[in-house]
Amino acid sequence: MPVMTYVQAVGRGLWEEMERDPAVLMIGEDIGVYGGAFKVTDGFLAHFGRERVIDTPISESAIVGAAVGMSYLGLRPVCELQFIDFIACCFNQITNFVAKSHYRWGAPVPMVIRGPAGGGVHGGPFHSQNPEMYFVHTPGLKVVCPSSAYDAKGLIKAAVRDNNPVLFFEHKFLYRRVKEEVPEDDYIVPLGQAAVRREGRDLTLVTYAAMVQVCLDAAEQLEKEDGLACEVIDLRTLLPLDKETILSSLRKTNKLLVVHEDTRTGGIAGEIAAMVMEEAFDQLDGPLMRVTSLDTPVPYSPPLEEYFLPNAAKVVKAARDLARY
Amino acid sequence: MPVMTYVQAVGRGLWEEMERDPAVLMIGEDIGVYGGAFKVTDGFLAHFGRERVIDTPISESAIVGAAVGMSYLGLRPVCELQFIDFIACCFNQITNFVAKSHYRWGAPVPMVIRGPAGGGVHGGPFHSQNPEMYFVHTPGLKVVCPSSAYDAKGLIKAAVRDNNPVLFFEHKFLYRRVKEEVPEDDYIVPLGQAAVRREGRDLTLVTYAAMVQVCLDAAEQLEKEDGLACEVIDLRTLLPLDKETILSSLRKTNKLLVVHEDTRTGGIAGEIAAMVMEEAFDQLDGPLMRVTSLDTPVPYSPPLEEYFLPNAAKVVKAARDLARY
Amino acid sequence: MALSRQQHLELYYWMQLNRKLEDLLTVMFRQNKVVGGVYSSLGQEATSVGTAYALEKRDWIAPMIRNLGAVLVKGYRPRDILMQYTAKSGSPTGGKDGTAHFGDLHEKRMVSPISMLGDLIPVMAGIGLGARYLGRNEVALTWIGDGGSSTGVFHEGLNFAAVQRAPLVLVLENNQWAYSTPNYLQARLIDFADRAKAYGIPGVIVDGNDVVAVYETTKQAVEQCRRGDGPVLIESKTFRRKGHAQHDPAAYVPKWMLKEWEAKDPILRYEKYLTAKKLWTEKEKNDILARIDRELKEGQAEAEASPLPPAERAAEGVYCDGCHEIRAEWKRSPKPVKPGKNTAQWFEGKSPALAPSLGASQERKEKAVVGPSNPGHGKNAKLKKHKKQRKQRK
Amino acid sequence: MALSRQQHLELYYWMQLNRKLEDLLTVMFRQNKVVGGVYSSLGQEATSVGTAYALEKRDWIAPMIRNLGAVLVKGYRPRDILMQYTAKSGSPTGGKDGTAHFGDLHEKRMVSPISMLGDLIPVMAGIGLGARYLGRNEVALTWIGDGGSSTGVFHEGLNFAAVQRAPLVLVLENNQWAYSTPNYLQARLIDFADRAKAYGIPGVIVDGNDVVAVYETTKQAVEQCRRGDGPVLIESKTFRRKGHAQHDPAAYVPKWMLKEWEAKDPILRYEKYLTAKKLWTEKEKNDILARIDRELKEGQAEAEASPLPPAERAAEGVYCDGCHEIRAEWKRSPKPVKPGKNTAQWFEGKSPALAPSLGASQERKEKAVVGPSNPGHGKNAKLKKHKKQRKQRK
Ligand SMILES: Cc1ncc(C[n+]2csc(CCOP(=O)(O)OP(=O)(O)O)c2C)c(N)n1
Ligand SMILES: Cc1ncc(C[n+]2csc(CCOP(=O)(O)OP(=O)(O)O)c2C)c(N)n1
Ligand SMILES: [Mg+2]
Ligand SMILES: [Mg+2]
Repeated sequence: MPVMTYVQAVGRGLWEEMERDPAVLMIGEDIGVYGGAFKVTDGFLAHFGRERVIDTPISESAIVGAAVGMSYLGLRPVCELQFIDFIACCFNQITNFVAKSHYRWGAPVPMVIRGPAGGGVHGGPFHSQNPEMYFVHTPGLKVVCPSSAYDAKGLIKAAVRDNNPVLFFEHKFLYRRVKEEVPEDDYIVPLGQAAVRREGRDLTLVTYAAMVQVCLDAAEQLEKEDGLACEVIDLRTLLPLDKETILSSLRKTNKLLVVHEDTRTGGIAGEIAAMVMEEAFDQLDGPLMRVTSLDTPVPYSPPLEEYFLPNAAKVVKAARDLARY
Repeated sequence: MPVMTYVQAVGRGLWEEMERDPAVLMIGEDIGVYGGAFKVTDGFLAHFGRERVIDTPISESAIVGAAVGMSYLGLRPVCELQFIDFIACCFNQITNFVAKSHYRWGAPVPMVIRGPAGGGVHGGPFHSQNPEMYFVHTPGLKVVCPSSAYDAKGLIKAAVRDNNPVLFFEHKFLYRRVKEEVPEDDYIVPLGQAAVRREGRDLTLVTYAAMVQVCLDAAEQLEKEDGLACEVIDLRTLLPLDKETILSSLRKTNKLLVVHEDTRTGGIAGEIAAMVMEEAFDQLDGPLMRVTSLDTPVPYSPPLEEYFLPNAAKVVKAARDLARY
Repeated sequence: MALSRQQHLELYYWMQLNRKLEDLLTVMFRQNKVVGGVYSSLGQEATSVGTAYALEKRDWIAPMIRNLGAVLVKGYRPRDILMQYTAKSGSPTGGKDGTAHFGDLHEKRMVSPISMLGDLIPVMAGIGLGARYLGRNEVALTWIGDGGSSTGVFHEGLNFAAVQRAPLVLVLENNQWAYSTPNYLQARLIDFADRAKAYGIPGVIVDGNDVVAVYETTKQAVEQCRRGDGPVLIESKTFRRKGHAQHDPAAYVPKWMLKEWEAKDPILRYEKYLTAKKLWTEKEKNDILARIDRELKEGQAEAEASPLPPAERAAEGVYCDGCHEIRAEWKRSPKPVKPGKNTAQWFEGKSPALAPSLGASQERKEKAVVGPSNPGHGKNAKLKKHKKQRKQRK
Repeated sequence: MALSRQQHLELYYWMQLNRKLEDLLTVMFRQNKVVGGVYSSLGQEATSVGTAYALEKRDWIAPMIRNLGAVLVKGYRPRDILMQYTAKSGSPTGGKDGTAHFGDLHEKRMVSPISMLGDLIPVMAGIGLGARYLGRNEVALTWIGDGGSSTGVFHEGLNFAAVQRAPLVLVLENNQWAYSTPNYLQARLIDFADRAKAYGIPGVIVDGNDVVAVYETTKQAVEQCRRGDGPVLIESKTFRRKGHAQHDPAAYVPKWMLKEWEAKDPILRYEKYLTAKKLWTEKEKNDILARIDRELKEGQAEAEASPLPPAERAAEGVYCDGCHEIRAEWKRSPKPVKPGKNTAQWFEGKSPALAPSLGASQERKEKAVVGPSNPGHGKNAKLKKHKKQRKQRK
């Protein structure tokens, strides 16, 4: 099995889908000759040609709009946003045109919008954002946030094949830091299924994307230093949310700590809090707690960004509080 | 005291602020000669002149952008969006330029963005939305949702005077349906303070905007039919959230039901759920429950929209379940 | 290209059907049968009908709210529109959405608009590009208002379409008003066709109240697209003779202006023309009117007989879960097309392979640099164009 | 308007300071002292410096990432920029943001950009309008790339500025590339100045490597704004001689193209000019270079001496809670200005009071309607303009 980085795995998944299905197209800024700002589509233009690898002007609303039109013909366009922060520039097309199309008039929009999200690389306020909740709160979309190279390939392939619009947020901190064996097979990781990354009976850490490793590190430390056995759930897909995996872990550990890199107020932890109260209030032996980024823009300077982001130490501290509860 | 509709109260508040402070300006589509789609600025052009009542092209990003520029000079522009749904068209300016300005480089943006939100008037998917959570999840903004004519006037005046960008969502269902005595005085209702609309000891209904009346109706019915005394909290400001009012009610009733017209997943109920668990888990004698709109776009046809929206019957049913818990 | 007698009668039929359908909607609105507002295209029928009539069945449209005429030409029946406006279960959207917000990807090839103005432009460019990739020579046509032309997405969509030479006809329906906003508060332009100059594409002006002119101008634009020469912007000069919607008395429109445009009524003008040219008989006219009358009655009966949708439908259809089979319809072998070259190759010594031909601008003389230049490095130097530079190197 | 000897030397100083500051940043980048990327304006210094130099102290700028030259001219010192790039506590943003993302509303009158291209355009239009309302005759100037001119907000901002005749100078810095995207994939235009035609405003072209031409062209544009005649778009033709940022080797740029533009280096050209015109002495040149050297050394020392910001600063400053006193600075009595008229009045019988004067387009001959017209209602009719129509009614 070849060893691949997370970013290579995304590219590999897209390449395979393009080989498999001529209906799959790529559209975005600098994705052709240059192969994309992070080289996800490197070599695609030479191999697949300019009709399938469309370099666009700096026009995010045109990228998404044109992809909608193509998808209406049964094509499966994949839009690259150079940094996911620029998704704000096509917010209207996504939330009003794309998300509501099938509900309103039965026109499916099989397309993917993908790009590099997340912080930890000193990208500052406009190259580090985590916009997932804007879209989790928009009925009609699916939202995917892979944490491993294996998942990155399997999930992007599932996203391309899905008959609904999928937002695929790649974490740029993981792009080259995650490196692992990835099968060459044509496999998919189904959307809407969380994964248990570590089993434990004392408390459950629910997380996704770059925070998965942070939680695994924290769990390791908690095991060693406190003898606490933490279960770690990687959500993988935020919408639709895999409630069952969360609830069955809760039934075992009776305590949930949600960790997300997204800012605190209105983050996914709140949605999970409401969901577990509705579904399993009597299973809670303590409050759902959360470790998140601060409610600020993402600051630029390294000490500020570190202070802003969650890390293993913050997770350990919160987990200890929760365990003691 | 003159009797005013909710929409007149907004207009009156704006008028008074313009009279009081020459730094206050209006900018938006059709706000001049026409007085705005809902006549909020009727008569403003003739009285204040075209430099202070700026009719724009159909360019939401230009409206917000130009307002930012004006606010940088110490002016206090108020942007009207013809329907709040069009806020998606200036989402980038709001979330990236406006919200982050003060944090990034210390430039305050004293401006208001206002417009008609909400459903119940058969406006369909693009004239009925409740976009508040997109902005509650964006650090740097304030988000206001008045439910009464008194508050509409007092809150818009507070919003204009605030040194931060305030999103002011007027509920169009209430525009002409709410009619009440409104003082002619120069009063404000401070941002960030919830109001207890009805006292009760058995359970607390937390809500805002058009759902306040729905909750009051439900509370009335619950009192009569079940002898249940519900406390009704009107949040008024969603960001910053008045945690103290919610928590002190919880300490009394020990049960919370959150009712919002916004769609369910990612709505404010989740945030409140996480907050109360963190702050007062041991005060909960039952799960926080929620009554919300469905997770769909807002449908057009009246029976569909009724099914989609919360109403008193749905609140009564949920409250009974919660009371029994 | 000249229209046959039969075609003239069809154009007349569609324009009258358009108008009388809206008259009926207005009546039903007053009877409180309509959900939401009614948007009138009184005086603009020639633009909707003439443009749509220039298309073939394989071509695509996406209507704006005042393009019911085009929706009819594309094959929808009054019943469909009446049910949309009355939010009935049998409407094309089953009551999920109203007004002109509906469409059909298979039979009619019509894309539903959304309320946000301008968003359709890149979408229709995408349809054109997608069809081209599938080997299908299909043209996409949509409309935008004088007001809608101020939106950012108008710019992004048309610029992208121009660069990609997408087969897109954009009809800029200049009816002088955007809600209460007159043109001179919308743009510092007399001719909105000038918007095209920012994209290096043709911007043509047509008398929007002259259905034959509209038809023929659109036909030419469609042919340019069919040839692969890329998008065309057509400015249709016309006038909105009612308020923005039923609720708006349009007090802001000067009386003389209204009167002037009443005199240019496209249907009356066309009637006079057909009569003067002896293209119809009185009987044919009456037959058309009688047919419209009958069709509207039938349509109304059908619409009124349809129940409101069942409430639970509100919860259905957010996702497409196996309810549609999604398959692209190829008109050529779906093999990878010729690989692109890299940028350096495109430039090297030859005309860039992907560079769009520059149309009108190519023919212009090289322009002098505006503003003074300092001597020593080329006083009043002409700015050299790439092409010239390449020549010199050889 | 001719530049004095002193001014020539200043222009030279700023261009060299711009270049050598970026050289230093590149060195520090290689030493891993920079946080994030370094964006070079090599070859574009004449545009940044020449445009900013045409402004007065009271005027406003908002730089793009390649406009460090303008930032310097506006009064920031190398230390400020070095600290921004090294994310130090003493930087103008205290480490909250980096690169050219900073500004000052009071002393320097510079607005911080954000990364999203185009967003500054309506903001700067708003500054211009706001200043006008306050009775202050101040001009706002900002830059946009060939790439950034494809954004929707470019269109919305410039169209709005044109309608309102905002005192806005927009410099479209056409450096031929947007990241890896060549111009012909960005727009179907040879001259990006043509974008101006969509807004009825002047679009002038200047040789962007000729600092004197840039200065004088901008000066004229600023004067047009100062007179109240509304925005000007200046296309500055230049070239990006490095990759998009340090990480990008720009392999996609053809060698010959790079060579051609190296030969047009704006600083070398200007040196030759100054020498040929005897505008300086060798000693003056050396003094300038020595001064720059000294200033950069001082700046670097200061920047390196500054600590990184304290971590807790991350939590501060989301809201302005009494930390700023917000007060508009009036240069006239802040009384309500003359009330507007309603639309009907504007139209009635006279030239619309609010209608912008139409500049160039007003002078054009009335255009024939394109496309054939059917007889009976005016064969080949000219489309009448409002003005003409009004005349007839009298
Ligand atoms: C992006 C956006 N902003 C605002 C509106 C509200 N709105 C609906 S129609 C309209 C006027 C449209 O004028 P125009 O484009 O000229 O079309 P017309 O109504 O004249 O046919 C406005 C402002 C909208 N639909 N979309
Ligand atoms: C709205 C938006 N989309 C994408 C980007 C990513 N991006 C940053 S710079 C750049 C290229 C800009 O090219 P141009 O405007 O020509 O300026 P130049 O770099 O040539 O100075 C791109 C695509 C962005 N900053 N903003
Ligand atoms: Mg119009
Ligand atoms: Mg460029």
